Parts: sequence; structure tokens; C-alpha cells
Amino acid sequence: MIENIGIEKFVILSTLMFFIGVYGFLVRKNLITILISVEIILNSVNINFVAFNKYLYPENLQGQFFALFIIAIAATEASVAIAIFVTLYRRIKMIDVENVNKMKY
Amino acid sequence: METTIFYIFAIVILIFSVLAVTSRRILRAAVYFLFVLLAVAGLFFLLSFNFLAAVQLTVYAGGIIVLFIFSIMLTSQVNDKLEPIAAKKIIFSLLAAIAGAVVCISAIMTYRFSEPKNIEVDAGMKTIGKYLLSYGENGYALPFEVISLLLLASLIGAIMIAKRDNT
Amino acid sequence: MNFNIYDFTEFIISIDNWLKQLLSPGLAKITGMALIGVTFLLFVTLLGLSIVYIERKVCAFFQQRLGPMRVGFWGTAQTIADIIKLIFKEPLATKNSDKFLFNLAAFIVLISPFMVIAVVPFAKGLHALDFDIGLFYVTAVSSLGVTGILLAGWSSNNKYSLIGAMRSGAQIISYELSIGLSLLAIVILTGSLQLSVIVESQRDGWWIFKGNIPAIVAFIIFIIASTAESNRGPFDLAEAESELTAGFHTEYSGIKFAFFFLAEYVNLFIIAAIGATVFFGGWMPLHIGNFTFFNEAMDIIPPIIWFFAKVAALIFLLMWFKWTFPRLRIDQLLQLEWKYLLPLSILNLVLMTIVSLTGWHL
Amino acid sequence: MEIFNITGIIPIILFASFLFTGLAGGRLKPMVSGITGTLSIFIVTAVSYYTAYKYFFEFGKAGNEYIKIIPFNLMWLQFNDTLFINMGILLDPISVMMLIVISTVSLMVHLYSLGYMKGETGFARFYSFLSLFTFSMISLVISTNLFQTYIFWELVGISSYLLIGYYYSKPSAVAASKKAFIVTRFADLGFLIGILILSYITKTFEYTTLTDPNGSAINQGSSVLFLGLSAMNVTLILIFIGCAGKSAMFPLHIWLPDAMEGPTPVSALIHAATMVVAGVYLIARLFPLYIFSGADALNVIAFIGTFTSLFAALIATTQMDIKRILAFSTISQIGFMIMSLGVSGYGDTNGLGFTASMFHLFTHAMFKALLFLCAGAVIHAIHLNNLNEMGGLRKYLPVTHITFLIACLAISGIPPFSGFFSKDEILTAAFAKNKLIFTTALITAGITAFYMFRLYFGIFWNKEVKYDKTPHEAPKTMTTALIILAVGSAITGFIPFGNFVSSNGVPLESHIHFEIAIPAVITALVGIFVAYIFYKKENNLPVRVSSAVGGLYGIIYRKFFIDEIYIFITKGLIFRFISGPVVWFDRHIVDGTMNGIAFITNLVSEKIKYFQSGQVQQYAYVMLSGIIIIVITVIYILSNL
Repeated sequence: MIENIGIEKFVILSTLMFFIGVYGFLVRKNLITILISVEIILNSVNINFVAFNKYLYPENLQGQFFALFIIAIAATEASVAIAIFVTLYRRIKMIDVENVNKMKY
Repeated sequence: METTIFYIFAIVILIFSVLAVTSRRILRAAVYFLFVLLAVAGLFFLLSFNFLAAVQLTVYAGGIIVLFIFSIMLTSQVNDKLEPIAAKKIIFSLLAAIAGAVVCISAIMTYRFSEPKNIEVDAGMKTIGKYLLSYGENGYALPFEVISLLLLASLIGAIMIAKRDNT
Repeated sequence: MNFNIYDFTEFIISIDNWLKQLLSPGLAKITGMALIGVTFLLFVTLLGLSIVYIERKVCAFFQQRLGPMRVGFWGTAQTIADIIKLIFKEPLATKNSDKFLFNLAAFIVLISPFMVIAVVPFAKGLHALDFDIGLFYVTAVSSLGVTGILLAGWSSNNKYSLIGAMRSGAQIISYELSIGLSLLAIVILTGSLQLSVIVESQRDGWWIFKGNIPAIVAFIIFIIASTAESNRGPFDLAEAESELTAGFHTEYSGIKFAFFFLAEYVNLFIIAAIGATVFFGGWMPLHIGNFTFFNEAMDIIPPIIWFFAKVAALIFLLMWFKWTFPRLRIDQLLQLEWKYLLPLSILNLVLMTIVSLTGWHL
Repeated sequence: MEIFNITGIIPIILFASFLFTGLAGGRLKPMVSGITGTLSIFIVTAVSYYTAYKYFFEFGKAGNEYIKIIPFNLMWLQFNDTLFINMGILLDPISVMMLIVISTVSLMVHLYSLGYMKGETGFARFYSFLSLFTFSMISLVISTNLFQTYIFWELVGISSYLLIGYYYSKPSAVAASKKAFIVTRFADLGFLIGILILSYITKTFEYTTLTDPNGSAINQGSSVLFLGLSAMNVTLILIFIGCAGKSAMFPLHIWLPDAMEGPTPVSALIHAATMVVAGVYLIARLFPLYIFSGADALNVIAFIGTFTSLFAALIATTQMDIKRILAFSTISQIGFMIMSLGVSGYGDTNGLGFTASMFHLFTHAMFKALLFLCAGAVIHAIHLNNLNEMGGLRKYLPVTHITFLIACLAISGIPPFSGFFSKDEILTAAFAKNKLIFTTALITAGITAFYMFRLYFGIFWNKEVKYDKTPHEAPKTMTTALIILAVGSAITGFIPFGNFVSSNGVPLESHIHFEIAIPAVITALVGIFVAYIFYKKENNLPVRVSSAVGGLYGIIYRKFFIDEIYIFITKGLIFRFISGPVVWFDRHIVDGTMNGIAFITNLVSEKIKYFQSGQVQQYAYVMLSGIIIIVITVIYILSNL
């Protein structure tokens, strides 16, 4: 609980962050920056979880644990994704999302 | 006092998020993202989820960001700039994002959240440890183990993918 | 104002009260923060100056020479003179480098040791923060520094810097694991991550003595891994002069170079402080079980002196390493971590668990 | 009985050995797997003997009778209250006896293979398969219910398949393993149907319930009718088909001679001493059921056994490959056992046939394993297995020579070797039941003596052959196994077998029946004498005799054209008139439908694939706008309706 700060402020903050991430996801071409956008989205979700935990259900820690697991999954996702990017770069010397279309049709 | 700190963090988060998704220098984007992460960790500290904040610092700031920077170092040069994005694309994306944000925020504003409970959250290390390793109600032993398995799998997977072909 | 040099709790509280009387609550808090900040800045500067001087002297003695002798008594003012020189130097940056990141890197490198130093307990009640996740916070925050090094190497637009930064990044990330695991070994015994609790738990003897063999193994791993993490010899590949000129800070000059320099020595202090706190009882005097007479005799020496004595001893140990051992190759370095230290520390952790469960520790 | 819990470790040890040698064996030195396998089977043997001692002499008897002991039995699958499948261990005289037989022979074969298989590629594989086989065979004999038996029955079949095809680079070995597998699988179909009908009738799989002479299974079962016959009879004949497949009874015997493509120790273990007697064992296991509700089935069994023994013995006289001769001899001897069960009654002296069958199983395991191992030693020494190309080996292989002679005497039924005692009991039982069977069996015994000594003289006497390399005696590990088994073959006849194993558990006093024994021994001696005349020295007598009987010899030499008949039935009839149309239907109708569907799908997807641009961001646009539209619809439009 923070004085004068209601839960909706947290939720709005995370919503804005979420859509900033979405915007990044939509416009960016470089795969790494797209991944950064995705991570921003994940962080916004984490904020939501924690805020709900703190404000609405402080008696147990579900929100915190979900956030923990999200962080862990983000780590795995980032590591595998970056391994793929590096391999991709070795193959086609480029990591723009539009150039990765070998499998198209 | 805490109110002010919250606003500072919120503003930092928003500004650097925007910078992170718009910067044309890719490493700068990563650094802005680092600031976003630090501010989020600060929010967690503010809400007295100390453990979660420290995890955020270790895993994100200490781990994922370093991975990003490494991959950026491997895939681009210092004075590379990303190509400017077509105006049409920007407009459409912006429209989509703003529309989404407006819809969500209007929904949030009209929704009446139930009254916040003023109970102190017991997020101490002992409680967390107990929850993580118990398997009854509120026990997280199974997800914990599954996550550890997932981490191992991704470790091996990342090595296998990034390994140089021998052929 | 009289205060007890054995217990700083009241001293801190009285300063707080004084501030509250003087100013409005919000302002008092901000002033308190500023006070702490200024104190730490001064402390860190002082620390940097003295450790650099000590290092030069120790190095010199190891190499059978005298070291700085001209400025001040036995060259004590040499480092101050150096700092003054660095401040007045022109800050340079290479062409086509990313100036913003180039400047930012120097700050990020210095921020992380500052954040760590906040939780170090110098004496009873003398610390800025006493987190319940103390040790975890230390490892979390100290991992921020690597970002600064990577940024410095990248933004210098210099291949030596880049290679140095890459090496440094790989090295720090790897050795972080061993450090964490070796500290965890003691955490198993104390059952808490809070640094003040860890210190308090050593009232009847330091963990290095009480903790049986696993504690000693943990300490050895800690010392090796933290030497590597702070990029000091024999693991100073990131700034290997003969190969990479000066590694990631080749292109830095003037005050920004001083930042890197300072950060390295503050890190040295932090490693020694954490090592002393966890393994050697921090500010806790040397106590032996219920040997009351001896314990009381030891208590006469103020805790703050105990603390700095231990830290000084550990710093000397680390310097000794640096000036004695030859440098490793990068593949040897990573092999050492991944093939030996990491399995060993995991094994040690298991051993420690057994020791703790069966109560074989004292 | 807690003391018997130790028996439970037998399968565990063997399975562990199988896993270890199978998974890790390829990476270690070959000898490590060999020694691991041998050591584990040694432990198993020790435990088996311990179990047998405890069972027969301390805990097995309740009053005057050996009872069935179940140390543990775990519920595995439950269908309803009465019908369930367990996994457990059943100890009774025959299973304990089988434990001893299997572990002993298996130990000998393991030991022997250390020398025989040395240097072969896939040494570890060999040992892991041996462990698998021993594991499944032992689990088979200690099963508590039919279903468990069936599971291990199939496992045994698999390990036999693997071991026959051990030299998988040799086409003939591959063909032989496939043949063995298909034939026994075909027979197992009958077995499975039998099990299902039996469980339908009796509502149980448990042996204790099934074979209780006063139990519900036997009483209820006999009243059910099927096609005018007693359903029990049909069922039991179906089960017998399974047994016939495994035990190589006519007309399902064709796989066994070909199975000799496997390594010789395998032939000794699986195709002489253990797996092929599984059929005999199963009939013995269900014996009360056969006696009380399947008299007709038992008659069928008796006649098939008799016919097979004569038939196989006749073929054995003409064959040239030494392992093949032994294989036919095995078929013939198993025919004896089956026949003996078929002529047996229940209880007291009526049950002599049962005891005799088990006794013969026991002694046969010893001497037939010995014969095969000796043949292996001969092959090891000269790398030939055609009788025509060998001779005069007695000088080079003294140990093999002596042990082989003992085994020949034992199988011919010459006192005091073991075969004499068991064969005597079989003949006595047959005499009491049916004179025709008795006469046939007596003649078969004579023929047995003849072909065994034909083999003996052909290998060790006859002509002196110049070998490329001077043959030398087998290594120590091999001769040790030979000597131990020879001692076994020589003396096991003196065991008062009836005291331990009998049809109803009550000890049966056994003695030699001289009125049967004397003619039998004389017949055997005549057989040996004829063999002596024909084959002791090289002469043209055999050729003259064979050309004298001409056509008959040809027919026998071609094994009565059974293989050709099979080929005709399968290729000429089944493949042409049934499989052909089925294949046509499958190719054109079934595949045609499927291909048509696929073709249409392909056509459609060719048209619509351009929606998939491969651009993730486009998808994200579509998804996001979709979500927004849905949300707006739900919130602002639907809620205002």
C-alpha cells in the first residue's frame, strides 16, 4: 500500500507500458529490438501481478510467484531466442525480421 | 514521499520504454531498456517485494541485458543505425497501439476495483522458501521443478543452437 | 555529543531525531539521504585514494623497490596528486564512437559498488540499509557493473576495448555463479540472508572456524571467484596490458578514467568486506565459544577496528595474489570456472547441507 | 513365507544386469559386460538353490503335500471384483525345479560363452540379450497367473528372436530369426485366444484358482459347451497350440532347426534346455485343468507328442549338420515329454507320467545343453559343422570327447546315466495308458540311440580328416562348463524325483520298472550297435542302405517336405487368393480415397497460402485489431443492447 496511489494507477502504468511494447513489436525490424519490446510487455504484466497481489490479495503470495516464474521464463526465452539470432546472423548476415522468409510458402 | 517516488519511477518507466522502442541505435535501446528494468525493480522495492526486486535485478539486469548486449556486439557495429521506419507503418502501428491503450484504460477507469486490503504482505525469504518447496495448498513445488527443468532445457537448447556446425 | 564506539545504533538514531526536530518530515528524509550520500562519496574517495596508495606500495615491495616516495611522507600524497592531474586532463573520445554510451558507461561502472556499499555493516548499527535479502541484494546489484564494462568496450569503437569487454563480460557472468554458491554455503548455516543476522550469528566464533571443512572450501572458492570477478590478477585478462593495452578502458582519459580506476578499488574493498562479514564475522571480535575471559578481552577493541583490520588483511591477500601469480589464458580461465569451481561449489553446497542437517558444525 | 522374499531379487538382478550391459556395455571393455552378466547369473543361481533348499526341505510341505507358496502378489490391473491381473511370484515344486534348471544351464552357458564368444563384435549385446532372456524365462516360470505368463512368454520369444538374429549381417540368420518369430507368434495367437476364452469361462487368471482340483474353475468350466464340444477342451487345445509353437511340436516345429543359425551357446540355452520346454512347463502348470476338464485335449496332446518324437527322430537320422541333428533330437525329446504328460493321470501312481515328464525335462536340460555345448566346442575347434567333413577328433579334443560320450549315453537311456531313469518312467507311464504309444516311444528310443551315436562316431571316430589347422581343446571357461554339465548328466538320474515333483503334490515313491527297463535298454543298445557298424570306421554301408530305401530316404532327408508345404500354403494359397485382392483393395480404394482427400486439400491450400505472408508483424497487426474490435463490440455494443 502506498498512500494516495490507488491500484488503478499501477494498472494504467502497466497498460501504457504494455502498448508501448506492442508498438515496438509492430514497427521494429531488427529481431533484437523486437525481443526488447516483448520483454517490456512481460515486465508490464509483472507489475500488474505484483500490484494486484499487494492491493487485493495480500494474504497469499500468488502474484509474486507468478512474477517470479515469468522472470524465469523470460530468461529462458531470451537465451534461446538470442542463440537463434546469433545462428541466423552467421547464416544470412542479417537479423531483420523481414529477411527471415525462407519458409514462406 | 513514497507517492513522489512512485511518480518518479512511473515517469522513468514510460519515458525509457518509449525511448527503448524508438531509438535507432540498437545498443542505446538496450540501455534504455535496462533503465526500465531498474525502475521496475524500484517499484517492487517500493511495494516491499524485496526478493522479487532482487531477482529482477539479477536475472534481468545482470543476465538478460548482458545477453542482449553480447548479441548486439556480435551482430552489429558501433556506428550502425537502424533504417528509418516507413511513415505509413509508424502511423498504423501508433493507431493500433493507441486504440488498444484507450480501450483498456477506459475499461480500467470505469471498473471499480474492490477495496484494497491494508494487510502487510509477508514476503520474507523464509515464507518464500517455504511456499516454493511445499506441495500442499499454496505450494509451488511443481512449478518450481518445472521451471528448473525448463531452464536446463533452454540451456542445452541454446548451446546446441548456437554451436558452430562441425560440417 | 558523546557516543559509544562499540554500538552506533543510538548515534544514528540521535542524528535522525535531530534532523526531524530541525526540519519538516519530508525535508528531513531528503536531508538524511543527502547526508548518507555525501558520507559515502567521501568515504569512497578516501578509500580509493588509500587503497591505490597501498597497492602501489605493496606492488613495489613485492618487486623489491620502494614505490612512490617523493610526494608527501613516503609518497602518501602521491595519489592525491594523481587525482588532481586526472581532473585537469582533457576528456577525449574516439571518432565515430557513441558519446552518450561512452560517458554513461563510466557512471554505471561506479554506481554498482555504491549500491553494494550501502548494505555493508561497518559496525553494530553502522550501515545505510539492513535488508532481509542482504546477500542476495549484494550479488544482484554487483551484477550491474558488467553492463558498464560492456558498454565502455563497445562504445569506444576500438577492437582492443571490444575484446577486453567481451572477455570481461564472459568472465564476470561465469564467476558470479561460484560467488553466489559459496556465499550460500554460509547462508545454509545462518538461515538468513540479512547481513546483520549473519554477523550476529558469529558471536561465538567465526564461520570459517565453526563451519567445518565446507566453510573453508567455500572461502577458498569465494576468494578465487571474487578475484576473477573484480578483474584482478591473475585473472585480469580483460585489461591485459601486453595484449589489449588496457582493455575496455583504453580510450578513457581524465576523470572518466579515474572512475574506472576508482570502481576497481572500491570493488576490491567490497569483496574484502563481504568476505570478512560472511566468513570472518564482520565487525564481531574474535570470540571463542564460552571462553568468557578471552572474549571480554577481545571486546575491548572496538568493532569498527576489527572490521577494517579484517578487510585490510583480505585486501592484502588479494594484492598478494595479484603480484605473485602469472596471468591465465581466457580458455583456461573459463575452464577453471565451469569445469572445476562450479561443480566443486555445488558439491560443497551439498556437503554443507549435510553438515548443517547433522549438526556437525559448532 | 518371508524367507522367500529373497526370491524376488532374482528378476531384479537379471533385469538390472540387462539394463547395465545393454546401456553401458557398448562403452566398456567387452569382458566387463561378460563378467557382469556371469556374476549376476551366479548370484541368481545361488539364490535359486537357496530357495529350492528352503522350499523342498523346510517350508514347502504342509503335512504330506507340497503346497503352492506365493511370497508376494501385487495387484496390477483390476477389471472387476473377480477378474484381475497380478504380478507376483509363485513357488511350487515345478516352478522351483524350473528355477534350478534355468539358472544352472544359464550359468553354464554364461561361463561357456566367456570363452566361446570371445572377440565377437557385439559381445556386450550378446550378454545383455542373455540376461534379458534369463530374466524373462525365470519370470515366466514363477508367474502367478496366466496373463503374467503370457507377457513373459512373449518376452522370451523376443529374446529368442534377438539371439537367433545375433549375426544380423548374415541373411540366413535374419531369415531364421524372422521365421522363428512369425511361427511362434502365429502359435501365440492361439494361446492368447485360449487365455481369453479361459478367463471368460472361469473368471480368473490366477493359477491357484485355476488348478485347484476342487475349485470353481474346474467345476464350472466343464459344463460350458461350444460347438457341441466341451468349451474347455477347445480352450485347452488352443492353449496347447501356443505351447506347441514354443515347444516346436508338429506341425509348428519348422522354426527350431533354422534357429540353429544363432550362436551355439544360445542354442544350448534357449533352443534345447529352457525356452522350448516352456510349452511343456505350461501344460504341467495347468495340468489339473487338463485332467479334469480336458480329457480329449490331453489325448490330442499325447498323440501329437508321440508323433512328433518319432517324426523328428527319423529326420535326425538323415541330417548332416551337427547342430541340426541336435535340434531334431530336441524336438523328439520334447515330444517325449509332451507325450508323457498326455498319458498321465492324476494322483498317486496314475500321475507317474507327470513326474516322468518333469524328470525328463530336468535331465534333458542337462544333457542336451551339454550336447550343444560340446558341439559348440567342436565347431570352435574346427570351424565346420558338416558331419561329412569331420572325423577322428577324439585325439584332439579329449575333454569334449568324454563329455559328449556321457551325454550320448544319457540321452540314449543307458544306465546309470540320467536319461535312463527318466525315459524308463515315461515308458512305464505310456505302457499303462496306451500300447500303441508305448511301442512308438520304444522304437523312437532305439532310433534316438542310433542317431546320437551316429553323431558321436561321425565326429570323434570314423575317417581321419586333415584339418587346415590342428584342432585344439577349448579354453578353460568352456571345458569347465562341459565338465560340470557332464557330471550333472551322469548323476542327476539318482535324484528320487517323485519325492519332490508329482501331479498332486503328494510325494510319489519311484523305482525302476525292470519289465520296461530291460527291453528299453536292449533297444537302445541295438541302436548303438547299428550305429557302431555303420559309422565306427569309414565304409560305404550307410550309402548302400540309403540308396536301398531310396525314395523314403529322400523324403526323410527333405524333412517330409514340411517346409515346402508351408511355402505352398502361404505363397501359393494365402498370398495369391487372399492377400492379393486385399492389396488391390488397399492400393486402389483405400489409398485412392486418402490421396484424393490430400489432393483436394493441396489444391485448396495452394490457393489460400498467400494469406500467410510469413511476416510476424502482420500477424500481430491482425491479432491486435481483432482483439480491439472484439473488445469494443463486447463492451460498447453488446452491453447496450
